[in-house]
Formats: sequence, C-alpha cells, structure tokens
Amino acid sequence: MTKTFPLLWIPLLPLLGAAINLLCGRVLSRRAVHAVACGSVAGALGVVVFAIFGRLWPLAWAAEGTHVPARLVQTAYAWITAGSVELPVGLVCDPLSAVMLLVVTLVGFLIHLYSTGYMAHERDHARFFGYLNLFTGAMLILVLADNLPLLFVGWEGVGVCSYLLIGFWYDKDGTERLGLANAMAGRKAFLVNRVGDVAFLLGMLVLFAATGTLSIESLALRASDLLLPLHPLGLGPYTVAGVAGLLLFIGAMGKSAQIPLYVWLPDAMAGPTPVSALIHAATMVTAGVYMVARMNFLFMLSPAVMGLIALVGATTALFAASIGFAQHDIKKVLAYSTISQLGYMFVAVGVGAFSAGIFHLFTHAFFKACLFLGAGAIIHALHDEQDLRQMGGLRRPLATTHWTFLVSTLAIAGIPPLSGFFSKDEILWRAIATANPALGSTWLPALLYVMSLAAALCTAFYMFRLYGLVFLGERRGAAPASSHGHAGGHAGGHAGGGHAGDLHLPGPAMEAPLIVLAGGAALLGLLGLPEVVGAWLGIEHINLFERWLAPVVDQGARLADRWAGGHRVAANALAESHGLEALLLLLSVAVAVGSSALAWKLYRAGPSALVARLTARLRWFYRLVLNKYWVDELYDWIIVRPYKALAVVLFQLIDRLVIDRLGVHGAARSVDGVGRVLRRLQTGSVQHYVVGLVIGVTALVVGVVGAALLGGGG
Amino acid sequence: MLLTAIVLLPLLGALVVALLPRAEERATRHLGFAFTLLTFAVSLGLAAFRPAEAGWQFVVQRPWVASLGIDFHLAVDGISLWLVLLTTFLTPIVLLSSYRAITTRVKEFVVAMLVLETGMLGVFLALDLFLFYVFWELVLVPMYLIIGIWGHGDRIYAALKFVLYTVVGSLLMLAAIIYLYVTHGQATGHYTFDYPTLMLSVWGRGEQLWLFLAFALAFAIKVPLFPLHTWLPDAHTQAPTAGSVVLAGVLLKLGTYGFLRFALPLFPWAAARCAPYLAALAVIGIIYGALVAYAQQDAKRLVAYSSVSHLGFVMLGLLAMNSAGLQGSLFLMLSHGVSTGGLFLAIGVLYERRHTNELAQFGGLWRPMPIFAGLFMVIMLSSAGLPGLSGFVGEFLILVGAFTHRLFVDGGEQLRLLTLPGAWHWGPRVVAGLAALGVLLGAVYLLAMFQKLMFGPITQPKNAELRDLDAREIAVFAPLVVLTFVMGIYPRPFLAPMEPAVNRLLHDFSVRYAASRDHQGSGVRRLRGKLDALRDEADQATAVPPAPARRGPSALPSAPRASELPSGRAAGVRPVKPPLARSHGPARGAA
Amino acid sequence: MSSALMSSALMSSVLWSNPVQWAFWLLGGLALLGALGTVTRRSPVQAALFLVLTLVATGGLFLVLHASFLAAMQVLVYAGAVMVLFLFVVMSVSHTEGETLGLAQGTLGKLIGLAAVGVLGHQLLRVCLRLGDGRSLRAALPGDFGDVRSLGRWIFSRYLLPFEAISVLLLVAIVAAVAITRRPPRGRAEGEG
Amino acid sequence: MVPTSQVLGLAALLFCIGLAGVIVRRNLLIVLMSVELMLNAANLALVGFARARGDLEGQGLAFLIVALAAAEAAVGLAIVVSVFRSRRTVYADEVTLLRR
Repeated sequence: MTKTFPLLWIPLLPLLGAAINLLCGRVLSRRAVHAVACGSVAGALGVVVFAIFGRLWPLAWAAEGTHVPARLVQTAYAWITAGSVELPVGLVCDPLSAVMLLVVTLVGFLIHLYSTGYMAHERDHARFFGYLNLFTGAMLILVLADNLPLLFVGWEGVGVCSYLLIGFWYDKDGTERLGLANAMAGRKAFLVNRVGDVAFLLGMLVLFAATGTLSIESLALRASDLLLPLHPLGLGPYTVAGVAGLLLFIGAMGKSAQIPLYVWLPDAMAGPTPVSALIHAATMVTAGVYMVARMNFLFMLSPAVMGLIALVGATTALFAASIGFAQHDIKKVLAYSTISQLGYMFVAVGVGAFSAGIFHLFTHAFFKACLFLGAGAIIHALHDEQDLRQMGGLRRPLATTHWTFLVSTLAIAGIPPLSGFFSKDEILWRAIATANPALGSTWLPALLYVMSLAAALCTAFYMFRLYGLVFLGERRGAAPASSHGHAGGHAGGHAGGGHAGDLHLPGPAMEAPLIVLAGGAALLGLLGLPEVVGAWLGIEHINLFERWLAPVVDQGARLADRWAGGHRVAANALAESHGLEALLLLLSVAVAVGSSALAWKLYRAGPSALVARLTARLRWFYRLVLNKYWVDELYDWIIVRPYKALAVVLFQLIDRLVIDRLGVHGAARSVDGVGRVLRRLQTGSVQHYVVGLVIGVTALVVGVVGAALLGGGG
Repeated sequence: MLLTAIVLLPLLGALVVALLPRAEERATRHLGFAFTLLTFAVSLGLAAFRPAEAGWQFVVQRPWVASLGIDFHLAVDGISLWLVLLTTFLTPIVLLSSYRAITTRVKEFVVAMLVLETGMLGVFLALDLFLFYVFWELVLVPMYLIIGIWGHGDRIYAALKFVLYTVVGSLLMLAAIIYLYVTHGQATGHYTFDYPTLMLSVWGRGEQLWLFLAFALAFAIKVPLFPLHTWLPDAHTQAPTAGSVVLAGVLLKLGTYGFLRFALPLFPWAAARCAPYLAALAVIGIIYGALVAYAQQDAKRLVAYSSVSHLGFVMLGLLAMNSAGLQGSLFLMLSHGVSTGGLFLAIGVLYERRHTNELAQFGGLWRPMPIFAGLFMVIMLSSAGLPGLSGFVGEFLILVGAFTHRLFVDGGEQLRLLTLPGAWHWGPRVVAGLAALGVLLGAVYLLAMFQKLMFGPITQPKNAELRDLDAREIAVFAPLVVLTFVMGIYPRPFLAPMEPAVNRLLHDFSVRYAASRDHQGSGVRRLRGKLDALRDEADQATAVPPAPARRGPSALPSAPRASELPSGRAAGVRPVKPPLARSHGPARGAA
Repeated sequence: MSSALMSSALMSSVLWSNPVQWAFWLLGGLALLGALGTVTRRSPVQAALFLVLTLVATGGLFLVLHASFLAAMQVLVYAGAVMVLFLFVVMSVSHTEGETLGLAQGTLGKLIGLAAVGVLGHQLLRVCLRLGDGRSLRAALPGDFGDVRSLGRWIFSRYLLPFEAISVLLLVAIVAAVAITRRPPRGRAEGEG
Repeated sequence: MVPTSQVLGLAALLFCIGLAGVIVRRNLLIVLMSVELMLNAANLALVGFARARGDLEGQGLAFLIVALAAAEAAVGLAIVVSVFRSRRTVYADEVTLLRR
C-alpha cells in the first residue's frame, strides 16, 4: 500500500521561510517576518493535513487488517552514492510519521504564532524566527526520513537549532553572566547531544557493515543479518541487533535527555520560553522515542536492550520527578517534568508498547507545550521573573493562562478523563503486563510498574505544587520596577496585550495557542481509550490510536516471532485479565488524585508551615534534591576538568617538549654542531688548500702508479 | 593542451606581473587577480571531463629531457579533477582576500602566489615522476617566501621549520624516484620516469618497503601525520592569511594526494604492511589534534590543529583502500579545503581589524558583525561535520569505508590493511570507532572557539565598533559558503567522477599486490600486458586476465580472477556476505 | 732519491765514456742546486737569483736534448724577461726582509704537505726510472731537429690554433695585470705587468 | 745520448722541490717562483719525451708552456703587488680573504 506524494514540500516550506528570514530578515518589516515564519509552517501544516487525511487515510482503510502499513513515499534525488553506499533523499509518511508530522506542524505552528506575541520586542526577532523555522524543517526531515543517515541529518539539525536557540540571548542585554551562561547552556546541549550522536553514528556503521544497507525499510527485510552474532572488541557474542540497538539507544538517550545524558535539558531552559515549549518539550526531545519506535523491528530483536531501555526510562522518570519537587525556577520544574515524562515514553517502548509510547508523546506534546507557553505568559507578565517564590495569586489577572494551565496540569497529573491519564495509564498497564525473556520476567514488570507509579505520584505532586505556588494564594515578592524589562527592553505598547498594574497581560496571539493546546490536552486522550473501557462498552478496538499505528509498530513483533523464534518481549499472563487492568486503573487514579489533593492542600496559600517542617525534617534529602543530586558538579569533576587538563598537558608536553624541543630542535642543533666542527678546516690560507690538493694528487698518483706497476707485472 | 594552459597560465601571469613597475600596486593586484580568475575560467574547461571513464583524460605528453626519459606528461582523472578545480577556485579568492592585508612588496607577493599556483596544479597533474618532483619542490619556494616575508611573529623560524621539514622528506623521495628510474631502466632497458609505465612493473618486497617509506615520509610530513605535524601550527600561525588559506586549502592535500596516487599503488605490498601503523598514527592524529586544538589560545593555531585532526580522517579513508573510503577521503579533502580555508579567511578578517588572533581579545562579536558571524558559523559547523553541510559527507564515507574495511586481493585471501598483524580482526572497527570520537571532539573545540569569539557580551570596547563585512569580503566568503551547502546537500556530482577512477586505482592496487605478494627479495618484474588490458577484461568480468609475469621463463602465480577483483562495486564495501557475518562464526542465513 | 738515480745510472753501462752524459749531469746538478736555493733562501732576491741559475741550467739541458730553439727561448723569456719582472716586483714590494722559514703557524699542515710531496716524488721517481729502463733512444735524429725552422713550421701549421690562443692569453694577462694593479682612487694606470 | 729515465727523474725532482716551496714558503713571491720552477720541470719532462720519441710534439707543448708561464707570472705578480698595496704584506698566511 504505497503511493508517491510530494512530501519534500513539507520540510522545504519551513526551510525556505528560514532562508528568507535569515538572509534578508533585517530588511523585512516585523510584520513580514512574522508572516513568512508563521505562513511557511502553516503551509507545511496544510500539506501535512492534506497528505494524511486526503491520501494516507484512504490507504490505511484499504490496508486495514493486512499487516502492510500504508505509506506515502517520495525519493527526491540520490544524496550520497559511493562504492556500495547508496543513500537517496527518500521520504516516507506512514501512520507513525503521520502522528509526528501532525504534532510538529500543528504545535509548531501554534508556537510560532505565540512567539509573534512573546518576542514582540526582541531586537533581532528575524534571527529568532529564522532559527525556529529552521528547526521545524530539520524536525520534519527527521520524521520523514526513510534511511538512517537522512534521519541523522534531521537529528543533528535539530540539535544545532536548539544550540542556537538556547544561546539566542547570547549577551542578555550585555550582562556578562547571563549572556555567557546562555551560550554555555547551548554549547552544553549540543555537546551532550553529540555524545549520543557519535553512538548513533557507530550504530549506523554496525548496521551497514552487517547488512550493507541503511534504508530503514530494507533493514527490516534483513532481520536474518540482524541476528548474526557479533564480537565487539572480541567479546561476545552479541547479535548485530543488540549492539546496534544499544548504540542507537545511547543516541536516543542524548537526544531525549535520559540518564545519564539528561543534564543538558534543564540548562536548555535558558532559551526563550517558546523554544523550550517547542524544542525541549513537544518535539525535539521526543525524537529519541520516535526513533526507537521507528526502529522497533531492530529493538524487538534484542530483548536485553529493550529491558535496558525500560529500566533507564523508569529510573529517569522517577529520578527527574523527584528533582521536580524542590526547584524554585518555574521553567526548571517543567524541564524536569519533561525529562520524567520522556522516561515514561521509554518505559513504554522498552516494554514493546510502542503505540502507547507514541500516544504519550502525542498527548504530552499538547499539555507540556501548553504548560510551557503558560509559564511563558506568566514570565512575560512578571517581567522575566521565573522564581516561584516571587509568584502567587495570579489566578485572577491571568485568567486564560490560569485555566489552560490548570487543564494541562490535570492532564499531566493523570486525572481522568484528560489525555494524560489515558496515555500514562496505558503505559503503566503495559509495564506490568509484559514479560521480557532476557531479564527476569517476574521482577522486571513489577519493578517497572512500581517505579512508574511512584513517578506518577511525584508528578501529580510537584505539578500541583507548581500550580499552587503560581496561581493560588497571594502575590509574593515586590512588584519589580517596570524599567526592568525583558529581552530587548520595552519599546512602546504591547502587541494587543494591555497592562494590569505592573503585569503585561498576554495578547490574543499568545492566548489563542494556549486555548487550542489546552483543548488538545483535554480531549485527545479519547483517541486512545484503554481496552478495558472498550470491554465495558462492548466496542472492539476502541483504542483508535493503537489501531492506527499497529501496522508499523507491530512489525517488530512479527519479525521476532519469525526469526528469533518468539524470543521477544511479549504480553505475560496478567495481560488477559481485564479485572486486574481495571483495578490498576483505579489505583493510578487514586494515586494521582491523592497526591494532587495533598499538594493542593500544602500549597494552596503559598508554602504552608507543614512544608517548612517537612523540609526541615528531611534537610539532607531536600538539599540533595535541591542541588539536583550534584550530578552537574560530578560531571564537571570527572569529565570536563580532566578533559581540559589533558588538552593542555598534551600540548605543552608532547607537542612543545617532546616533538619540538627534543625532536626537531635536537636534530637542528646536532647538524649545527657538525657544521661548527667542519668549519675549522676552512682556514682561508691558500697554502692549506694546496696541501689538501697535494694530498689528493698524491693519493691519485699512488693509486694509479700502484695499479700500473701491478698491471705491468712490476 | 588544456592542462598545459592551466598549469602555465599562472606562471605567465607571474612573468607579466614581474614586469610591472613596482609603484603600480593596484594594477599589480588586479592583474594577478585577473590571471587567477582566467586560470579558473580555463580550468572550467574540465567540464568536458567524461565522468563515466576511469582512464586519463586531456593527456599532454611530449618529451622534455628526452635523453633522460623525462616527459612533460600531464593528465587528469577523477581523482585529480576536483583537486585541480579546488586549487584554481581557491587561489583567486585568496588573492582577493589579501587586497587589504598585504601592503608591502605587493608585486613580489602576487608573483609568489602565481608561481605557487602553478606548482600546486603541476603536482596534481604531473604523471611523470620527475616532473612531479619538480613541481613538488617548486611549491616550496613561494610558500617559504610568503611565510618568511609577509608573515607575523617569528615568521623566519616558522618558514625555516616548514622548509626544512618538507625538504628532508622530499629528498628521500627523490632518491626513491631515481632508484625506481634506474632499476626499471636496468630491468627493462627502458629508462623512464613515466608513472603509467612504471605502474606496469612491480618491485620486490624488500625494496618496496624502503621505497614506500621514502615516499611515505615525504607525503606524511606534508599531510601532516601525527608526530610530524609540528611545523603546521607554526607555519599557519605566522603565515599571512593568504598563506594559511592556501596552506590548509591545497598544500596539505599534496601529501594525501601523493599517498593516493603514488605511495600506495606503486608499492602495494609495503603499503599493506605499513597501513596499520599509518592508520594508528592517523587516528592518534584525529584525537590528538582535536584535544590539542582545544588547548589553544590563538585562533589560527586552533584551526591549524583542527587541520591535523581532519587530515587524520583523510588518511584513514585512504588506508581503508575501498571505494567508499577513498571517495570519502577525496571528498573530505575538498570539503576541508573549503571549510578550513574559510575559517582562516574569517580569522584573517578579524586580524585585519584587530591585529591579533588571541581568542581572549574577542567576544560578543555577533552584535557588531552579524553577517560575518553568520557566515563564520556555517563554515564552522561544516568543519564540525554537521550533516547537511559538506564536512559530514566525507567523514561519513570515511567511517563507513574504514569500518567495513576489507579488500579482496585474489582467491579467498582478503587483505585487511587496517589489521595489525596478529591482532584480532576487529582492528578496522576499533579504528573507525575511535575516529568517530573525533566527530565529537571536533565539535568541542570548534564550538568553544565560536563562543569565545561571537557570544557573550562585548568585553573590549574596541570590538564594539568593528566593521561588518564589506562587499569585497562578502564576495570572498559567499562562494565558500554556497559551496559548503551544495557539497553537503547534493554531493552526487562531486562523487560521480571519482568512482570510476577510484575503482580503477583499487583494481591496479590489488593486481599489483598479487604480483608482488610472492615476489620476495628485490628486482623489477614486468606485469605482462598492460594493466589496462587486465582492467578491461576484469571489468567485463570475462576470462582470467593474463597473469602478471616476470619477463623470462618463470611466471608468477596466476593473478586474481576477474570476478574476485575489486572491479566496480566489488572494490567497495558492498558485502557479498555481510562482513561481520563472514568474520564471525557461522554466517546464519547470510546472503 | 738521488741514490735511486745513481743506481739506474750505473745500470746503463755505456755512460762513462759519453761527454753528453757528463754535460747532462753537470747541468742537472746545477738545476737542482738552483731549485733548492730558490726554495730555501730567506731573502726573495737571493731566491730569485737561484731561480735564474736553475732556468739557465734548464736551458742548457734543452740544448743537450736537441731543443736548441727552446733553449734560446728559455734563456730569453725566462732568465730574461720573467726574472727581471720578478726582481722588479721584489724590489718594489719586499722591504720586509728575512722571512722566518714559515714553520710558525700551520706547521702541522705544512709538515703533512711535505710528507705528501715526499711520497709523491718517490712514486714519480719509481715510475720514471722504470719507464726509462732498457728503452733505447733513437740515435738518429734529423739534423734540424728542434731548431727554429722545424719547430716554427710545425707550430704554425699544426699548432696554429693553440699558438694563437696562447697569444690571446698573453694579451689578456697583460690587460689583467694592468687592471689589477691600477689604483682605484686615482685612475692613474701604471702597467706593472 | 741521455737515458730518458734520468731526464724524467730530474724533472720529477725539480717538480717536487717546487711543490715543496709552494707549500712551505710564506712569501708569495717565492711561492710564485716555486710555481715557475714546477712549470719548468714540466717543460723539461716534455722536451725529454720529444727527444725520446724523436718528434716535436713535446717541444711544441713546452713552447706553449713557456708563454703560459710568462702570462701566469705577470698576473700572479700583479696580484701580489695589489695585495701588498692593500694590506702591506706578501705573506700567504696573512692573506686569508678566502675565508668566509
């Protein structure tokens, strides 16, 4: 079920927009820049909608039941061809990428729109929108790519854009500390990502060496090669799928901020808030999850790696959520919550529930984007104030923001019937209902479930803490002097937004996206109702989302059955009983509601005395969490500093001393010495030369004569 | 004919310029620039190159010193094609960029640049070993002057270091060349320096080793390979911008080109013996260069070390000796020429304005000079190997080549150049893995440099009112940036002409390896028939090609059967079976 | 060395009855004496005089060897012109009398040189003496052997080119001498050549 | 009737004495004289050969050499004079312009 379709236009439009804005942005008017930026993404959105609902949907219907996924494809041109390397610029849109396309273009468009208001006063906004378009284009390439290197192009492209956007305020009104800090944050993000990317590169190399192809489709056809034994570093044997899978997953760790490569994401909050919403919540950071789902056949062939993925995901989810407790920076809280939610997604793909993972990605894109944009509105209103301790009581002045924020908070906390509930609960259920033959099939599910549930508990708690501290109670902290403006300073009135007291109220350009996203956060969950509900209502396949993705994401299971003899992660005995599912469903609801209520109670009117007492009691733990377990410091000490030291030492010791001083100059000096000695012979007095001459002649004569006499028999 | 024109035009220009009165600086500059442009225009005549053909094209061959069998023999194939174009493309840019930088002895400078161009082009085009050597040394003189006269700092030291380093190597090479000439003459009665002719004979293992080492030393110094690299940072740092650009852009490629064209195919057995060690040095260079670059305070020095790292990649690709690796290397040579050349130009722009390369002197330059920053960033990212820009294509192909490195020589025996004797056959994989680390480290120092220059607030008031690029400077950068994008997004036209030539070279390599494998001791053996004859048969994969045989009764063991030769695709990394499978235990369900 | 000469002389039997031989011995002895004097005298003047002795003696030897014209040339050109020239220069230059026989500095080098000369001489003598042995000379020579006419004819026919070359050389030498010795500051050319 | 061997031997002796003079003596004038001596010895040898072979080759050469010697003497003496003018000495080891 394959049709061709001019998919190239989807990434091309934003890229063109980027080109226009970056090349001649400074001569265009503000309005024109906005038009180009939003217009290009809107265009992409239009093409996507048409492609999916106009073309892909009918194909999918036609293919219903068969395992053949519906696909729209286009091969633009041959990209790299050398020897046996043949890489086309091939784009494919199947149900999986369709979901991503929708998320990227829709959320992307909304955030562009929002930015027109949020960055209204930015000095070089053209650069900002150029980067934003560039990012969208790269992300779309990543999603559409049909071979790994092309995916890698998008993969690193988004990395660069995030680098640029995080460091966008590279001189933050000339204040040294902030400016450099931003730039550093961007660099950190890029480098940590690069660590993952190198692993990704190696993964591609292993795959190519094993199968001779890097096209995702034909890789799926080479399952036999993927199961070949491999002896990395002579150890082993592992299968190609195992090694390659591990390497690719390390790449995903970097991109999707999983332990141990998550450290860049919190710092990435240095970027403008819309960037945090688009890149560091909705789209880029989910690329890792998407990639794992896209390569599901590969991962399904190595249960060990799947188990690792699930464990890393669960650990990250819990770990990050715990940090979320104690952060004072509103964006930092959201950042850690993002990391934690990404952890969920990896738990999902790790237990083979790819559709569940993508579903959570889908819903998360909406409510987390909404949360970030809401946070943006708040920061905007408070003149760049990000400290929770300075907020509170914003419920009434920022009504729209408040409601949308509340909806999203409920969604992420997992309160039914909002989207987050369904997606998260699906993951929890699949976590416990899946057996992994490589790792213990009994303890692993339980462990995963418990960790995820704990994470869910934390999530609900810190989200409501956040909500309480921001919106409830009374306004804390002095009203900042309105001279202290945000980036670029304030020139004249607000784009549609008015002033209430010392607050800038967000304009319609900023509120509309909030409302749309909140709507999505509220309703989209219905696309993926759990089977148990279907059982009650007597509807087969009630989980539309799973049904939609099945042809793509079940590929791995089929291959594993065929080639690995069913040695794969699969549903275990529990999976059958709807009773248990219902029970656990109620349990998670109880947990979510309970901890939300607790947080509400504690933070209804600012941090209550109880909180103070708790923190006092658990001081050490509090400090630990407050300082993010000192992971950054740890990395600094074991990686960054040694690296710098090594660099300097190598330069001074090897280059300067050993090679130059001893080697090169040594040789030079020895030659010089010889020269000094030889120069003695040049006395310049004629007679010495004559002596030399005579000696020479004599030698000759003696030789000749000797020869002659011998020859002459004398 | 075309090639003669390309090579001699700059020389002619040098003569004309030399005749101008010293006072006419503007005229001198314009005339020199015009001549380089003209050369570039003429070199565009290479568009008539037939990319599908593997052989020599545009051949020029007429006796030069007939009595010694020295010919004026120029020709171009898919390997040298782009290097020639790179040279003719870069030189005008360099001259244009030096308009404001070079104010003293303008005439001498222009002359030096023109002579330099002739030398470089000659090296890439010469097919006569003697002619090659002449051009090789011809390059040295103007570069020496450029560094020594128009350089900064202790330029004399740098220039001297550069010349001494290079001469030491090239003298050994000269000795080797003469040895080839004499032995070949004695064995065949045909005294010649002609490269294609010499390729029809193989030398015994014993002498191959020494000959290869002699050649390799000369080229390795030029590349520069790891322990021999210390001339580079000094030369780069002290040289004027134009010098640095040419040095990084073209001169370093002379070394890698020499390896590819001469050292490896002429002495395949010795090459196979030494390859693992060279590869080890290359990888050390990749990582070491990246590390040391990070420690630099001087922008130029930093970029110089980055060249060490990148050229390590190129060497690795060459030693992989398969289609992907070689094409990757060639591509990376071009890409490095463009991107690193661009980096030096950019630093030169800063030097013109502030007369320092100290990173600490800058910071926050994005605000005053956004255009500059933007262009700089593109070039920097390309140098960091960002996919979608030129750098990535080359590095990716090289890594693929090295990682899937295997080379059929004949029969069942497959030669692994990158495997240390006695070491497990994972050598290539590990080497490639370590090299991949270079991708990360590259980003580390480049981003650090970019941040120190562009980001953060402006610390020095002087930087606040720096001019952004003017039209001339944009004209200098624009071609480079455009090329960076084109090469990254649509590299195909660049790779297409390389493929046949590369496969041909691989084929020659394996035939000659097979011939010299069981030719212990010393002495010259002719390969009966021409390699081309072998090649044709090999390409149509028909009957057994004539065995390379010694003149006289005893013949060599039969040459590789055509089907096993790395002709066309088979040369490349396409696994007939997956190599991992073939190298590890039972290949379940492979192929 | 001279002992070697003696021995070879004794070997040839017919000598003692031969006046020509006597003349040869006499003149040869004189030549050697003059040569030794030239090299050993401290004052240039004396050395020059001894050199004259050698040259004249050599002229005599030429006569003995049937080279009458050369003998005349020898006496005229050498003993005459050249030596006069020498004496002129000596007079004009060396009021620095009494050179210590320069074994002061560079002694080692000179001693080595002398040793080399010794070896050289020994070798040459060995060759010469062997060479001469048993080789009987042509007794019968044309009557005009070596006189002006024969030699002149011979020179102007076959050796014309070298002869002309030599004459040019002489001219050049004269010019060179003038050029070298003229004082730069005052362009006054004084041809001491 | 003189045996050629004796003529050549005599010539050799003269030559060596001259050579010794060239080496040992410091006074450039005497060095020049020694050179004349050596040339003279050569002449003697040539004439001896002419006598032995009974043709005029040797004498012709000798004749040329005489002329050559004259020229050489002229130039050499000129040099000595100018050297003496410039640095007030005729001692070889004090004239070391050839150094450097």
